[in-house]
Amino acid sequence: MYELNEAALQAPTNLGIVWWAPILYIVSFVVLGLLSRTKIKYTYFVPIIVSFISIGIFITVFSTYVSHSWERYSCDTIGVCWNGIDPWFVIGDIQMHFGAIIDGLTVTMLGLITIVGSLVIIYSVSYMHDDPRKTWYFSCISFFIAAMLFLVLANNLLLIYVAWELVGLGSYLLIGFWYGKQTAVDAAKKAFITTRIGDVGLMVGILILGTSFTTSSGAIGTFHIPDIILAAQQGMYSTSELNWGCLLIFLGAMGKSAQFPLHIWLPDAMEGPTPVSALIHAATMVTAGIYLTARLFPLYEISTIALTVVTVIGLITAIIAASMALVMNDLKKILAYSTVSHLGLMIFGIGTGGYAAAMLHLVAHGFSKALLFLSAGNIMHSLHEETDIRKMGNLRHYMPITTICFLIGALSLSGIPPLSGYFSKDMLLHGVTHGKIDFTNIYFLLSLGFIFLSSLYMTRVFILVFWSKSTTEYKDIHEAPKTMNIPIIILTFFSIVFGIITCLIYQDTLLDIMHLVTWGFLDTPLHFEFDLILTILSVGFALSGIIAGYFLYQENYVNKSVFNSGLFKSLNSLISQKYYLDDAYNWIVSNVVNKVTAIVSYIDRAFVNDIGINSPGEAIRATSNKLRYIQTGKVYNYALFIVLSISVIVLIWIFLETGKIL
Amino acid sequence: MDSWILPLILIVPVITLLAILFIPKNNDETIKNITIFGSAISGILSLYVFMAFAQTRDPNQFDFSMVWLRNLSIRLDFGVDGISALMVLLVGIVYLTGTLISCKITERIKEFFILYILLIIGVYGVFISQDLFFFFFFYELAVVPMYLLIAVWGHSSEFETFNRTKEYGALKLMLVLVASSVLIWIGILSTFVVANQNSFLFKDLIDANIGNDFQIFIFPFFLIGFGVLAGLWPFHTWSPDGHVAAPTSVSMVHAGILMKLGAYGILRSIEFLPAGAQEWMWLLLILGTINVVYGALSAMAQKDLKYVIGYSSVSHMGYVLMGLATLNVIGVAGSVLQMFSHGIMTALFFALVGVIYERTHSRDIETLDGLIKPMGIAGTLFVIAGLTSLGLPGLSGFVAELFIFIGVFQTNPLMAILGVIGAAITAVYILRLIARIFFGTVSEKWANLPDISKFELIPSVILAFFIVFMGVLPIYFIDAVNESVKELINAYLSNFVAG
Amino acid sequence: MGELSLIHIQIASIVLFSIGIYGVLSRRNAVLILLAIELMLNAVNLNLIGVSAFLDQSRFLGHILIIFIITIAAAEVALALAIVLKLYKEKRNTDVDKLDVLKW
Amino acid sequence: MENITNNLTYLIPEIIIIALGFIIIGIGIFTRIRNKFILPFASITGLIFTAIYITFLDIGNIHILSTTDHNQMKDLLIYGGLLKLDSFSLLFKFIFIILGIFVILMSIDYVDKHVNHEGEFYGLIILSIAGMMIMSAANELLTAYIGLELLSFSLYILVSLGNDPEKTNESSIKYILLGGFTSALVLYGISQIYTELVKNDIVNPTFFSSIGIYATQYEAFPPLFVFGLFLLITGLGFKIAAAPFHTWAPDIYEGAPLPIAGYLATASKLAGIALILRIFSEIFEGSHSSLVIIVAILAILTMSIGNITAIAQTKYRRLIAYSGISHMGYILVGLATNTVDSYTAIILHSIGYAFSGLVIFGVLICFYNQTNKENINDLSGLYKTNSFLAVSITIALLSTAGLPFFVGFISKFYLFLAAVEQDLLWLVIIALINSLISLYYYLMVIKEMYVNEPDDVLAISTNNIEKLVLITSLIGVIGLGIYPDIIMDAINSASISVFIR
Repeated sequence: MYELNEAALQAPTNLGIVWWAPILYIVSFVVLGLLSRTKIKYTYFVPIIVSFISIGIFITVFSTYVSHSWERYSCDTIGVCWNGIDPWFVIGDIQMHFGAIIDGLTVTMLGLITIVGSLVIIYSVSYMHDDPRKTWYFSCISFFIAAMLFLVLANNLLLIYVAWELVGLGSYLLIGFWYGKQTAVDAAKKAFITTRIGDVGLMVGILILGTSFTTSSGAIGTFHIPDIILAAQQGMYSTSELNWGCLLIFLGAMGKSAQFPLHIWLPDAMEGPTPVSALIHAATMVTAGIYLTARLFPLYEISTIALTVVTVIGLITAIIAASMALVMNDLKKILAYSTVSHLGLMIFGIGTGGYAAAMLHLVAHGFSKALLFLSAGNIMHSLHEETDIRKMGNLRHYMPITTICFLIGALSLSGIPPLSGYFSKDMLLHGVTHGKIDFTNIYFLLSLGFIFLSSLYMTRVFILVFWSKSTTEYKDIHEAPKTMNIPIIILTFFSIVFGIITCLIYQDTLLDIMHLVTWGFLDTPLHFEFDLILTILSVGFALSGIIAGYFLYQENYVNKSVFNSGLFKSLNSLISQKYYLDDAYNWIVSNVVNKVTAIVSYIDRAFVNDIGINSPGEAIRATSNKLRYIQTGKVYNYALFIVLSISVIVLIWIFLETGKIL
Repeated sequence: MDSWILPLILIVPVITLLAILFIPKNNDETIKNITIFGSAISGILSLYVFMAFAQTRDPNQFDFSMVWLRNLSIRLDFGVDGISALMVLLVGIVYLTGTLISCKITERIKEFFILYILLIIGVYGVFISQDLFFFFFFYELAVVPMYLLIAVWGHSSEFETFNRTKEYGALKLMLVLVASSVLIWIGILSTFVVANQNSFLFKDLIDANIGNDFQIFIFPFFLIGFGVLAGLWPFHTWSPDGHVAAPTSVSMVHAGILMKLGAYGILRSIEFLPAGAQEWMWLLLILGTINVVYGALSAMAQKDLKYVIGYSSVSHMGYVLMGLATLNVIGVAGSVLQMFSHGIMTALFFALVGVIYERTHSRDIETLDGLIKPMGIAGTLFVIAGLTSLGLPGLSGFVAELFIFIGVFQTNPLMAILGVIGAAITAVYILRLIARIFFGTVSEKWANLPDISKFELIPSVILAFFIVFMGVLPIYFIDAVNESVKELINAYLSNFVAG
Repeated sequence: MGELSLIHIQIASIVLFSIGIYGVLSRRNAVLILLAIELMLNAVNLNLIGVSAFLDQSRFLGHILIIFIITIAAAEVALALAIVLKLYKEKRNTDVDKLDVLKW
Repeated sequence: MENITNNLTYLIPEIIIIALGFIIIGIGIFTRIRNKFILPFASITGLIFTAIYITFLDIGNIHILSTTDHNQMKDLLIYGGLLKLDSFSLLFKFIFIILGIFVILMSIDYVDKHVNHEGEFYGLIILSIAGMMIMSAANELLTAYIGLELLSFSLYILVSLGNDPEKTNESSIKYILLGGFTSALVLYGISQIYTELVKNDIVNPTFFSSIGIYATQYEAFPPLFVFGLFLLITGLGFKIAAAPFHTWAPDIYEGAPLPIAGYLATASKLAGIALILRIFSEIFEGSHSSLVIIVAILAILTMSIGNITAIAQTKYRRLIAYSGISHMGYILVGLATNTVDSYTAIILHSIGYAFSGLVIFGVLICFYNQTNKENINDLSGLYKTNSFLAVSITIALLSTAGLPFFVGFISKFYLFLAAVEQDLLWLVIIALINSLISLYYYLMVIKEMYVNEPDDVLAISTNNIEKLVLITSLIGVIGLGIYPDIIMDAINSASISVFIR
């Protein structure tokens, strides 16, 4: 019988402070929510203050964590933070406490969320300045961040599910923030429903993992992540249980992290305010899936099938999304697709065993992509919500700061040293080459192709927006206000230095932190190893992508007619139709779902109700109309009736007594 | 030592009813005020009962007993355990809120309130009586006023595709429910005879250790008989039509409480027919699952706002039935919680639908749009209710459904998965609905509707409060329920340990 | 051709009774129906007298019954005839076939 | 002589009533009274006095509550056992008198409007009460027959007192012809039974008790005896309008004066039930399963025909007639059960049925007096025109449909429980389905009154007497429904005294 895992060290009590981050955000959500129908201005100071505090909290936790030996701390009950509180609820014998795991993974995510969160909040202050409902906006943002923090802190699959749903709600509210716009409403609906489909998998997976075995204490199972992992390593699960559990949970991750084929909601989600896209759909929420997969990596490690699926899905997503980013003309949509493809890369990285690298890339990408989105926000803000890059160009003269920041972000994502993207990507490739997986070469080649593509579309965007001749001339165009630029600059700084700091200066500190998600058994390098060939290859591909982009889009060496002919044409149309995925989904909705529901409701009416319930009544009424004519009104008929019935009764009697009639 | 709290719970509405009876027709205000006052007292009493129980968890603290009919040794025997205490609380809440909502009624308000309170007396009685006869007595009593309430104060629904008169809805509801109670008659009569304890008390029937064969024979009667009132497929069609035809507050009581009577009845009959339950629960599980999926799919196809809610409550009652069918602590506790949660939630739904209908005089989803702009508060509350019904964590629905999923998953994983899928479908149609009628561009004919009024706001807020409260601090409710459920299930299991 | 015994009387009464019933069923005239009913009553009397004469010599209870029956029958006929008369006054005939307003 | 005189003291109630009847008739014939209240109130005072006499003076130290348990059961045979004085008979006498009082009260206005022989009307009602009292006390076939005829004759005349000449004539002719026919059948049956009992020289061959003795002695009945038995059953079934002997009821109800229809539906049926209980408690002595089955079959026929045919009716009198028929079916279920419990249930049920019948007819009389309308859809919007009437009849209908808070529920429950205890579950199921069907047409009536609009809005008024009657009987319906225990002593002792003897 399985023993509950008591190995978790008692955390230093001041780690409990970590709970205050989400709680304060909740407070801010409630306060602003209550104020949201009032006319009070400057309500946004509440979330700003909260966000600063939360950054402080992060720093404390971080330092505490680093200063101690880098064990995994698990404050299994919120009691570590607040002494003596009831469990949140009780399932049979399982007590559901607010429990937190404080380990490298958590700390990393904490950092990303708090920093990007606060920057986005500051940015939003002026971005949403004219919106009458900005109080509600900030309330939603706070709610989202709180939920996200809960998600990364939770030590319990059910808590994770709870936070998971709440995060989804936050994204729903924020995407549909401008509820007047039908597109926004539809996008919000699509996002919620698509992720919800993934959540079915998540829920079932949690059920499988949680209830497949009973603990010694007689509880029906456990949802406590360390216990589950321990159980898996002790072989408490049958292979099929483990495979199904991992696969279904990964389905949830696919939904949230927009993996193929559930990625369709993310590009539409760009209908929301741009800062929201930066926060939710680039840095934090979409990374929840990666986080969850990394968190449960030991399980995936055991179930190889699941791991393979993860790898393949990730790679497919990366390539397909990159190709779509290449042909889109909507600035935000391009960024969205590039996000999707990078998420795919991270999943792929985890699949190849390089979760540390994946986490590193997650952070690096988080910073850079947030940066890109906010710059896009600047552009849209000054171009009056214009997002079509074909109508842009030559912006470098008008908004220099944005240009520089955007450039750096783009380069970092293309993986040009010494920007942070380079390091993480290199580590990923390293993981691919050295990981214990099959088809290494194919994977490697495809990932090189991915690098080429990503640098190519980044170049395209940059050239079309900032460099090439502008087709339209702009009126009253101006650089964004400081409150918007400062966050961007900070993000730029991060995306420059992050890689260097983590991988060169403090690598033996920080990479270990990144790495400790694995409960100590290691199969990929602890340190960033400079591998010349690898570097040459990756950087070479990246540069070639940039150069190709330059000649294609700036110098127009190849005239566009090439793309409208033969193979290119069909390929082009295929890609620009998003591989007909949306059409497929729409077709399913209109021709399958709606049909089915119509049929069901028809059956409900025609058979269950009319035949099942009404017809007996009809029958009785009909009988009654026949039966009333017994009453002829003729007295001798009545007499006859009496006589006949007497004789019938006598016959019955005879039958009963003798068993035969006469 | 008899406690008079529970009789009081019945007496207060009776007094209210008599008071209304002797007030002349024309002065509506007095009638309204008296009813509100009485319902407030009842609400407070119910709250007291629940909280007192949650404090002590002593199932006998409210016992009350008196002889009613010597010949059949029928006793008027009251008492609550955790389950019924929660249900009493539910009744209290819905009673109060429904009364407030129905202050909008203008015609024949006196008669309306008389019948309405009669209904309430019935449901209170069912939840507090410990005697099979009175259980059934009040059960039938709760059905009696429905016909007039719907047929007189209801609304017929005319659409281009179909139109269904309120008389039809009322008649079907009444006849189907009484038909189902025929099965219960049979069950009760033969159980009493076979048990041969010369008593209708639940505890005597439990002690009787009725023979297995008979249990297996008779349990389906209880199962279907009560199940019909719980909207069991395929006998559910009375419920959407009834909901739609009924006036707002009656829909609230009907979907919020009346359908729970059925599930509660099944729960009680498990107690004294354990073997039968064990034999037949597979059926309930399957039918419950069908309820969930089928109800959700039908809801997705509806064009009438109220029909959507009606079918959604069919689907949600499916969860309750699934939970009951698990016969393990988690599942049953889940279904009890779901009864409460769904009661509150659907009451809120119907209250708000009533509000919308008041304003727009249309329940056609196609014509309504962008309503959240003119009716911000109502819209927000509606969204809260919607999120509850799709099982969002932090709102009352989640914990209940989670329990049910876990419970069912232990007995039959496939059904659990179907249930989860059903929840996803719920999400689809609820979000479609919200997006359709509340968001998007508002057409100018709705552009300046008045927002929710005082008499509508207060009850809606009360309901929403309970939704959020249960969602955020479920432990308070779970603790109250868990022990009673544990007792029930252990008693159930002991039957098989013994023999 | 033996002497009269109870069985003969009973047979006679049954026959009479059947004739009476036939009369009730077949006649359309109220008065004739009444006569048929009288016939049935007399069948009863015949049966009773026979039985009490042959089997009940100790008490002759049958005779007592007959006296009562005759009285009651007389009263009944009187009553019935009165009603028939009332009918005749208004309808000018006593055909029960015409009496079928009340039906269904 | 000695014997006769001191037996007379036990007959004081009957004597008073018969005398009262003649006095009223006399007054009606020989005086010209303009005031419509004098005669009814005179008769009511007499009746009330008798009721009090029956209730409170214990006659030969027997009173209504004398037999609360099986052991100390008292009864008293008078006139050599022709009449039997026990709690059963006393209870029923009391009920008959009460019903008579109510009917008289209800019919005051009607008589004033439509009937021109007041004296006969009230007097004959009173005489019929005497007849019913004899029926309930009878212990011997001939006595029972005489009581029956006394009742029937009064009713023949009463039926013929209606206002619509055509319908009245037809109904009275039908009634008397069929009545005479069946009474002839009954007599033939009696003669056959007498024959059989005499053959097996049983003393007192026409006593109920001797039938019981015979039934216990002989397992297999000879055909003629069975024939006689069935003829007897036919007569009783005719009295209580049980199918297939029910055909007269709807027509007569429609043709007769409305109060008399009510009287037929309540009082005379109860009298029939009383007699049936007395006789069947004897016939069912010994084990004669096939007899039980036949009664069960009659029960099924009665319930089903009554209920199903009622759905198609358009005239409320016929509707009520059919619903009454179906109720006799329920009572036959209890009869087939044949236990003390079932007898108790039968008595309770018939009392409840009588009360709700009074309410229904009271309301219909008020309605008819002021509108002269006979169709169900003429009741439309009655709630608007007179809510009190609508509410009362609704309660009565729901009670007859067997819904709680009203006596119908508990009595039906009791009846069916008793039946199930005797393994008659199948019969009970049919009965339940029937009561479901009945609910349908009651709801149709209710719908007419509440949902539909009145076609002409003339307010219908109710005078105090009608209010009094309705409210009293409503109190009966609801009170017995909420706390039936109050009359259970009386009913128990009655059922014990008739069943255990």
